[in-house]
Amino acid sequence: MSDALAKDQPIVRLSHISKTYQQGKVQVHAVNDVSLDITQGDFAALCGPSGSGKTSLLNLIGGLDVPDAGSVWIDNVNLATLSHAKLAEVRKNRIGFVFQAYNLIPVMTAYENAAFVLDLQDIDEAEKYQRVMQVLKDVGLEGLEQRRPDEMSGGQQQRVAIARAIVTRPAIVLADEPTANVDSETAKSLLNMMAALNEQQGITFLFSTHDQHVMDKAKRIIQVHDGKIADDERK
Amino acid sequence: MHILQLSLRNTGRNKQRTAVTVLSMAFACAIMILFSSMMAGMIQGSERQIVEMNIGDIQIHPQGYRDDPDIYKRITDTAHILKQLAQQGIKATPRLYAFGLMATHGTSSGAQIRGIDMQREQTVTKLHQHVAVGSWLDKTKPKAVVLGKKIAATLGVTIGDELIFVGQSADGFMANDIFYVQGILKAVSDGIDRSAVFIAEQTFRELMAIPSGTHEIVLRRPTPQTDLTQLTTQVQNLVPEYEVKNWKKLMPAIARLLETADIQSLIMMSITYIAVATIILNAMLMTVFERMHEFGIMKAIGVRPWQIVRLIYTETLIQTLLASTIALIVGWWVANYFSIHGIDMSAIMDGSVSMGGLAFDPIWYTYVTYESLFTPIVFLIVMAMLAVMYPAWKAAWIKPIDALHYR
Amino acid sequence: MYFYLSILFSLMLASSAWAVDARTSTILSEVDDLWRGSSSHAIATLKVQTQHYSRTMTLESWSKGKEKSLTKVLKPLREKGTITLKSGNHIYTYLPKTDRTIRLSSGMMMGAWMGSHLTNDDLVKESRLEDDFDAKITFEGRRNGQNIIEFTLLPKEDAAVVWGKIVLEVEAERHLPIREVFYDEDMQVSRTFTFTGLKELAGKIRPSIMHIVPAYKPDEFTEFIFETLTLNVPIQDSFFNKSALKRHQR
Amino acid sequence: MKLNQLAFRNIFRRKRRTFITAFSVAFGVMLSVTFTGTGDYTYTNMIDTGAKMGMGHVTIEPLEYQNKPTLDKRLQKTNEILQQTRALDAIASAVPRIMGQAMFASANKNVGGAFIAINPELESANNNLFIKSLVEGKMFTSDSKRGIVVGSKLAKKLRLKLGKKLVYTTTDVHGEIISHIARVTGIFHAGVDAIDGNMVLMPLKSTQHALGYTADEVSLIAVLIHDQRQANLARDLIRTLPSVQGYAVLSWHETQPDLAGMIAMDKSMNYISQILVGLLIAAGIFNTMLMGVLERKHEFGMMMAVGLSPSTLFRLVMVECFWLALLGLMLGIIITAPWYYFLYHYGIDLSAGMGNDFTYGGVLIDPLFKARLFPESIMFILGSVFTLAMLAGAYPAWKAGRTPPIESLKTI
Repeated sequence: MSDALAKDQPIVRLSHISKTYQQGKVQVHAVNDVSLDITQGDFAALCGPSGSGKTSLLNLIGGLDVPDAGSVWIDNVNLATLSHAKLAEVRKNRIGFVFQAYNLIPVMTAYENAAFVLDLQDIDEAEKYQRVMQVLKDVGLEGLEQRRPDEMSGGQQQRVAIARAIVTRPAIVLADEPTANVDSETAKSLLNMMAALNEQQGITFLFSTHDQHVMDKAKRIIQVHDGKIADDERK
Repeated sequence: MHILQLSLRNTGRNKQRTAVTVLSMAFACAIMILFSSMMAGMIQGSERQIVEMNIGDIQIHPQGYRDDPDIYKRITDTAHILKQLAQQGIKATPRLYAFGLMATHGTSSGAQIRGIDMQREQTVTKLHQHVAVGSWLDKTKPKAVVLGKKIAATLGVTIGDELIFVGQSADGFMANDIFYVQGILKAVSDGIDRSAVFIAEQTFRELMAIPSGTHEIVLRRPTPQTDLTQLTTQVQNLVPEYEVKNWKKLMPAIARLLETADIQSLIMMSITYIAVATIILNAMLMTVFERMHEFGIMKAIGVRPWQIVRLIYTETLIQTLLASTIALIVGWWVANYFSIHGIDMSAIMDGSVSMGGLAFDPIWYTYVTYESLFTPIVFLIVMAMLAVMYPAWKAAWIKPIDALHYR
Repeated sequence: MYFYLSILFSLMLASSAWAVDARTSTILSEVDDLWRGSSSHAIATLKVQTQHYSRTMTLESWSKGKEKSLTKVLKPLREKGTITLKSGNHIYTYLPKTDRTIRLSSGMMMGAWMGSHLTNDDLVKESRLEDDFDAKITFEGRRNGQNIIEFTLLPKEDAAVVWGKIVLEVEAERHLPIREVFYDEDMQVSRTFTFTGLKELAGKIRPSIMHIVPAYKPDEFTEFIFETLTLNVPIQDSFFNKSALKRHQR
Repeated sequence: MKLNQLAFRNIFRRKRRTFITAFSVAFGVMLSVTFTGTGDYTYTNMIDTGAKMGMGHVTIEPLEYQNKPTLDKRLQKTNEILQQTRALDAIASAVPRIMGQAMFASANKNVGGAFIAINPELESANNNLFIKSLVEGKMFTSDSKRGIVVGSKLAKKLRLKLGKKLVYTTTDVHGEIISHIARVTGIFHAGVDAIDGNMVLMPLKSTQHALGYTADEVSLIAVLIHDQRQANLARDLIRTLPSVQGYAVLSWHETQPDLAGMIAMDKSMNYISQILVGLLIAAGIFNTMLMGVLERKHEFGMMMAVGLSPSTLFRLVMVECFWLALLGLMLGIIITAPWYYFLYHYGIDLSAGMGNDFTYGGVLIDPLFKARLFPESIMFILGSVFTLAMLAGAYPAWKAGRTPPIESLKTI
């Protein structure tokens, strides 16, 4: 699907977006006039101390939140113009999400969790099976398809989450501190896996992280500070 | 940090959860207040209607009169008794009874004529407000009579028609006179409907040759709160030589009927209370289990089990008190509204209704008593305290590690 | 209220139509005939004594056959002019005070008659005694210094009477009634009629006083005293018309 | 994966919540069954008892008899009417009766009262309350000339025993005063003074004879139907019969307005109670459902983040609510069945502890707190509790769909 797009055409374009939260009596400028493009094949990391606005940025990109000012474009569509249902469509078809933890549906098996979004897309049963099994194999979960989240380790759960995020072949996978809740060994292997997916399948990733390993692996590092982009560097 | 302070903060922190818990408890409790008031209103209203209509709270009769209503059995010192009752703030009215024949245009019917003290009667019963057609007796028309509904139909008379009474007066002579129909009552009770003919006391005395004495003195409690049994004893002591009976003894079937209704409502109430209990239990279980993680952290940082129990209990108490206050205000307001305006049931029932021969009003009033207000409140608090026992125990003694992973 | 004295007196007892042996029949017929002819006119005094009052009335009455009678109150003044008419099964009362005539309903039949110890129903019922009872002689000989014959009247199976039996004593010689006792179904005395005051009435010696004592109130009584009696007087049937009631008012 | 399956798993995973919600629903079923069941039982009982006291569910009577029931008014084609009436499906029985006022006298006393003349061959404990409450002696036969069955209180007043005689005085068809003798064959005790002290039963044939009626004349025909709720229908049906033209056909609502009024009053009370109880149940379900949704905010947020639309989420919660409600109904049936069985067969004796002199004897007011449900009522209860549960679930479901995913995710 990305073949049709020029290499430098942005999948995500942020244009002067700002977001302020009211936390108790204090106003927090979580995102402050940020403009940013993410292009096909990026393996980018949003880095910065906690509270710098990384998660807010991800939420805004994913259409989970609406900016106070500026606009978010995904595939040249302005999210502000979309209804709740359309927004859900965009998330379902174009974006994959990976969260820190607790991000699987507890009542579903690994297979079902990975297949969940495909279910929503009404994909043909045989094709779904084939794709899900392939993806689970890709993330190294072969043989664990029938495990429930509470029967798997944190790393395994995170692999399922990644599988779920990429099985729809989204334009971009947004991952909020994907390695924050796992030990460093697991983090390393998760990262290697994602890097391989990026290399081999050309899946675009955008992480938020303050993990040095992740930053080392990233092909593009975007430094965030007090809701602003301090530095944007491609390796 | 003081436990009360902590509980208050916890309660205030998750406003949505607190609101759902408190409101659902308050709602259940307010409904129970309304329900109790309605039940009390039904019982009390029925009683009041029975008493107000004709029989009064207490009746004084000569010994044996009720078994064998003989015109010679009379209360001789009526004026004295009335005076004494008045001194105690009790309203009372004397009555006279006799049987005879009422005839008109070829039809006749046995009748019970009732001599009424118009002035006093109005202070004791509401008969005068229960006239269907025509009007109640008045002083200027000594020959006027007011008839029961059915006897009027039997005789086929309407307002202004002539009626002839024939009977035997107290001196053995024939009592007879012409009367005019002044009013016809609505349904009151079977006996009155079928045979009662009301006439002025003085007319009765002249007709029946009874210059003094009465057959019955009917009295009303000074206030609805006055204890009936106690008052009965009090009146009995006042007139030891006469038979003193309250309405429950005079109309045991109706009294029982009301008692039955009371028990029935009790059964209904207990079932409903169980429903309320599940709501409370539910709310409490939810609130505590939802926060198990939080309690796990508290345990992990060294809070002792009993402190957690105390914390949960304090929080529960705060919530139930909040709920009680809301329930009390809302429940009271609604119940009080209906106690003034009544619930009009005439849409479902048409006209006046009689039950066991007694007429009832189709408007149903609630009756707010201390019991109907506070029983639900006390129940709410007790239930909440009981309901939170299990989750509190669970929270207090859970292993912190389990609590942290508690889902 | 209504007073058909002659009928009361005669039919209380018997009639000629008894389906019994000849002697019983004859004596009872004689007793029956004592106060009755084809028609009658009488003036009588009624005394009633109860726990609560005692009163005396003077009554004038006419009768014709069994079914027609008319009674008018002469004294006291308070009730003067009150007329009772019995015609067949209908009973009417004319009330001078109200100037109205009332027909009594079946419901009033059990009411006390004139404040006495008889009910209205007694007066109507007695006219049917002959159909309702079987009579036989149950005693003959001396009792209380008198030669008497005692008849026992037992109600027939179908008879609409409440009594268990009626016992009648008559003088053996003159066949004049002495006493009539009514028993209830348990054969307890219910009331006693005593006949005294022998004197010449309508040309013959007859008892002129009937004294009634209810068994449950022995201190009370009702008493009839014949002042005058004329039998077989000519009276028109129209005399007993309901429409004629007002006319009798003087 | 279908919503259904997902909902199912959620229900099974959260057993406590499921149990509590289902229990709320189940309690709703139990409460409704108790309220409706006792209502259905009491009203049917009262109406049937009332009907068996003389007038039937439907009465065929002369015009104006209702207002002035005198003995000169009578039906004249009794047999024809009976035949045509009995041919109707809804009718359980149709019996001819004469009802009137009379004076009753023994040697001891006399009292006024009322009689019902019946044909004992046509009547039994099933359609005649007095036969059912016979305590001494037996019913007279249909050919009996003098048999009479009297109320216990009347017997006491007149000092009557079995075999004793009684003279009744009444007015015949021509308005003449007549007197007849009767002998007591039985005594009934219905438990209501007004009835026991006033009523007697007499044989129809001999009463017709005594009153001067022909064998084809009676005061009224009392019709009992299988289901009291069909009274008005049955009445309308009977009205169309050719033989009843010129007569009045009335249902018990019209012949016993007092009873109808009382039932109406009680019913309205019951309705109000049920509304309140319904509110309580709804509150309980609403509470659990809402709590359940609030508790799962995070899960829902995550689902929405991966593309579940608000409407799908609403459907998911509603489907869960549907299964919860269904489960609740099943649980309700399970817990209500023994309770209903108990109420149906035994009931709670309300007269207990209320003194021994308390004898209702099954007339008008039953001292038992019993329940009996009409099949329609069962469907109605299940239907309405279910609807209530779904309605109570709707807000939380809507709320789940409405919560912005970011809000949900924050509540970690």
